[in-house]
Amino acid sequence: MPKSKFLPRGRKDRTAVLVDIRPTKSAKACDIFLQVRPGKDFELITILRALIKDQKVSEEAVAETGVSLEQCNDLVDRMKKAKFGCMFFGMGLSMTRGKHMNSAALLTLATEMNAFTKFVAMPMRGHGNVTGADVVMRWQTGYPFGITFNRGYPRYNPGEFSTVDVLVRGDTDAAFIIGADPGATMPQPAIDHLARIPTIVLDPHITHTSKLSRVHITTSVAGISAPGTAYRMDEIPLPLKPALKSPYPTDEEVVRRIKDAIAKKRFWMPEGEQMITAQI
Amino acid sequence: MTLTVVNNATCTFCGCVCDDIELHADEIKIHKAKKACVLGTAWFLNHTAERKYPDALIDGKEATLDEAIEAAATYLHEADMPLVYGMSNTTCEAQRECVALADLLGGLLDSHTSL
Amino acid sequence: MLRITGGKIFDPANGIDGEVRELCVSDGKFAASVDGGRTIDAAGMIVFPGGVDVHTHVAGGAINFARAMTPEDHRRTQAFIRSQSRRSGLGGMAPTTFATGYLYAGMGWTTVNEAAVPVLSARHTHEELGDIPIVDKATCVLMANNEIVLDLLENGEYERAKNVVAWYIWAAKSYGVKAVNPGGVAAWKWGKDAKQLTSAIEGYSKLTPGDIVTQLAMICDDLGLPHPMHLHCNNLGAPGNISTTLDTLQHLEGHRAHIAHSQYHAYGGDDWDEMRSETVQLAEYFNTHPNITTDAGAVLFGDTVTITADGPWQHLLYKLTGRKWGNLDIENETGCGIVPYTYRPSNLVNAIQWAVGLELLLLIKNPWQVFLSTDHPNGGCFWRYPEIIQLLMCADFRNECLTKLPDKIKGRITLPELDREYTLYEIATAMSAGPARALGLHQKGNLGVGCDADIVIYEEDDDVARMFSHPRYVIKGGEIVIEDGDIRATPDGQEFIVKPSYDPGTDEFLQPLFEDCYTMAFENYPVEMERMENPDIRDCVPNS
Amino acid sequence: MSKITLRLKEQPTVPLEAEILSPDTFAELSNDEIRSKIVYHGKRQCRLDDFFDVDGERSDELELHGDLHRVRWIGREMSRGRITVHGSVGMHLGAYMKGGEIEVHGNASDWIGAEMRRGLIRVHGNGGGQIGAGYRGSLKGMRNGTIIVDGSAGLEVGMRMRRGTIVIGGPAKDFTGLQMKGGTIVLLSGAEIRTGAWMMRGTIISMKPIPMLPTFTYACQYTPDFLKVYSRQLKPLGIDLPCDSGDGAYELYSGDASVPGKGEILVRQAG
Repeated sequence: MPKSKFLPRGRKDRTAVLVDIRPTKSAKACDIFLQVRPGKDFELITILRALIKDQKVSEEAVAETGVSLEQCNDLVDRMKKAKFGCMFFGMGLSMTRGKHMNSAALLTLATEMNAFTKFVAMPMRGHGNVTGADVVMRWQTGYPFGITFNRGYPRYNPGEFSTVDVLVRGDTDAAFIIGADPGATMPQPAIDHLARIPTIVLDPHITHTSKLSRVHITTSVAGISAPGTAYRMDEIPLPLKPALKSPYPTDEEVVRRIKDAIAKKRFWMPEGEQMITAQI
Repeated sequence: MTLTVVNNATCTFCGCVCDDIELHADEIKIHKAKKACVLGTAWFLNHTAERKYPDALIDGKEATLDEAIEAAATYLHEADMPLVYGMSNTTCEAQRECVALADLLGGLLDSHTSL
Repeated sequence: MLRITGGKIFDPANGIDGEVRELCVSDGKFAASVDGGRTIDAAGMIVFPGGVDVHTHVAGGAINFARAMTPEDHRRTQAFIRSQSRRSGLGGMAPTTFATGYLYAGMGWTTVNEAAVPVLSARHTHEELGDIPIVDKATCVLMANNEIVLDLLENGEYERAKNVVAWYIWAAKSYGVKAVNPGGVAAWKWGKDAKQLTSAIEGYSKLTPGDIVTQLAMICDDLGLPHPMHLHCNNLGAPGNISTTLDTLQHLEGHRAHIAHSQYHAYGGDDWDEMRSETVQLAEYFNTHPNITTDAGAVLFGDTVTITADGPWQHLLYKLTGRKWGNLDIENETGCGIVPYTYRPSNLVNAIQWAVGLELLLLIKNPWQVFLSTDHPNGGCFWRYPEIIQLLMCADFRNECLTKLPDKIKGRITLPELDREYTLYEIATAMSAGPARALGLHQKGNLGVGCDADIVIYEEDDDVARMFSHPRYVIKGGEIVIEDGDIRATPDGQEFIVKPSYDPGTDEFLQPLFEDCYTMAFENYPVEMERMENPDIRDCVPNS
Repeated sequence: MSKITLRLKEQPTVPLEAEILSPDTFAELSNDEIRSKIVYHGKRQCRLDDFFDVDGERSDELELHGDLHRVRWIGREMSRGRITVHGSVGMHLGAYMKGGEIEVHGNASDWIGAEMRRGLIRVHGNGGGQIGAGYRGSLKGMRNGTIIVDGSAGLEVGMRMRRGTIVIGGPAKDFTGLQMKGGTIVLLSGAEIRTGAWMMRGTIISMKPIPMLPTFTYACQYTPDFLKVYSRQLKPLGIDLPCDSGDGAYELYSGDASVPGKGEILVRQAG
């Protein structure tokens, strides 16, 4: 870890705490390791939220999480004494039972810690530029994901418009897949629906999804043979510097050409108001 | 053979997006990715500039890019509720086009985040 | 090509006050005459130069975070419906980029200045600005809490600091320099604030907020930036902050400056219970110092979301409201807090804020010095500017609004004593000609030959708010973009940037410092020129 | 006033957004006008009679027949009258409802009565998640009214609800009463985990033992008097809420300490 103006001894000036369901390599790199029982993250974070506010929580109830009240109190004490705390969390939290509420719990804890000291929280995003997708969708539509334009303007409802749910329920009749391989990662009923409807895939490889698709187009690889921008998980944009020249077109070019081809066809929406004030 | 060197290249394998990688490459592949982690090195070294796959496939058969673009446009235009999904392993420039595509289609738009 | 005939022209830049004249447009600019093309019969109509917003927050990490925080607002707001050629969008407290362009143009504003850009997210900000259609854009880059700059100022290395600031402006492809709560955001990294102009900042041995104010103002003047230092004073929003504000203005030591959202900086009293307006003092300072300008940062009652680089203030506001709170840290450059908020007339503090904004607009005599703004979205959304115009032009309406305020406000505000009503000429100055001049954009806010043909045409109407909300025509760069309330065209706007000169050794000086404390490669930090969409490099005229 | 009967004749292939299926829309319309109302099949704007046979006109009583599991927003924002559905319905049944009654002889999906203000919704089959909840980002869920689901329910029942009553006959999933701010949730068959998480105020009454979050504290065992009021209110709806101390008592838990909140969870003891 870097030495810095305010933490001249680098790693030695920092305290790292790892919370996981099993000791991993990272545990050795940390000062403190807390082993939480699988499925008890939400409970543990909720206990911490209570403890920072000096609320009482029974020792036995806390112990059910796999972490003792004493350990929790010690952690709270360290957090409050820290000059600047940072929480990172990954898919072990956000993709297990409780999902977005587990993430919300940690973000709330970080928010509430600011009553005592400076604290921030950041999701460790996987999958390259998924942060960029969030950022771009937010500025163009106001929402980060789970969007529909079927009424001519953006509407948002995760669970209703999020892809797994849409596919499992069979709510879509054509799919355009780019920079992802749902055919390898999604539940079987979702994959089955992708195979039923016309699916179009843009990917540098022939993927599982390509194999069940009606149309596959090979494109160059972002950051290796395609230039552009990617967002780091803290939403800082960075330029991509391809080292190779691809024989294939970029995603950007292909999507634009498909868009242009569609724009030449009849527009789907009848003439109507340019602006409405009562949305559905 | 001399390799071209790209300094401060950006790795998009994971969300950390390190931008201090030194790439040594020839025409076909990257031979070295200095400062990259194990995952990043594998990411850079596993891709090549070879023509490994056909330009496009329609119903599993080789097709030209133009044919594939027209087929894609037709399927998407005809659908009552098309879906645009993914956008993780691609550039912001492509993402902007994807949002524009979903907006033009009047369809669904979603990323990996919702998983 | 376009001719506009028969309209009453209000063109303060050329001293034209309601004369009926003809305007000719050729190649996007005003011309002495024109052959052919469309003629707009503007008889009975009022012709203004297109509006210029000197201080707004419409693009970048902070507003984009605010968008994510307020889906409930997106659902209840204006929705712009997709057409074959036009993108969809949502309005509201934090509009989407496309809607931002439609809403500004829809009320006749054609140039906006995004007032707070951290260098680190400049690339992001420019990408968003590229997706704001119709209007032209400028940006101010955040400098007053940049640790490299602060270290140089602490060590008395003025020349080097000047070069570094110039380097940063060009790296960010920005147009001007913004100073937010000088030293206070840096101190917030420690959970502290900087409220005294003459006390050393947390983490520094002698550097004070006052030093930063003086030297950054001087740097902007010495670099010859078209827009002077854009200053958000310390101690924003706090009762009794008038002393901080006046102290700050004195630290300018005669340099030019634009003081952002003065409304938030003109309070007396020692605490929230005692809070009162101190606009008379502040306005007097402006009235005797013609080299400084300001925008009102007026507050309008209703819902909004507040975003500012002023982290300490935002955390206080979160604690006061108990609603949502978002906070961003932009490494060693700056930070940002985001809190949804509702201004209520029944709330004494909000009522005083509402009055203070209007008082400043009415008490500062010269409309070339004080401009329309709500510090969007902080005091209210920009698309509510016509409500402010109505409040300025109609004393009766103002008095009617005053009756809805709590009784306790008596003696705390000056507004009931003010009977000034803005004329159309003064409105045209405060919404267009004035801010254009303050920004150093001489081709804007000006209907003279050779200037950009950005025009707004209103049908004369006694209902001032209606008239200003629904222009009959809006013309941007000679193209009709709004007609009869419909969006006719959505051309791309330009982005104004500057390239102040700096010592070529600055790169070499910065690189090791940068690599010490930043998390990205030095080479990848500056925004590449080829990423800019429609850039226009404006001249700097350095002091020799 | 006779009723208006709608029979699904064409099964939608993608969701059908039909917020016009509301007494408020149809009350003054002729049969022809009703038939020509716009519904959204995915992104396509279609006539109502592309999908439904319509009998009757000018009534605030609607009877719907068919498998409507893809039909969304039935009874959206309705303020009067009655909708009876013979079949299952899709999402957002009675969302933003202001009055009147909806009865479904079949299953319903997510967001039943979301952000509703008044009225009664009764689902005889199973419900989905987010019943009576607040939409994403909203500070408040249902403001008042009653929702009864005879069968099971999904996640986040009553999320951020402010007032009103929700009764779930079958088992409910996780996060029942999440961030509740008031009102009452009655669970006749208990719930899975994290019931009452982050609740500020309000009451959750469970007839079966439920796992309790560590941030809830056991207070006492008793039979609160206010149950009599609820019991009287629910009796006409066919729901039996034991409220005499002779019937066995309830264990009272308070929380959620993480907020810290003043919510109550009452768990009936096998008597």
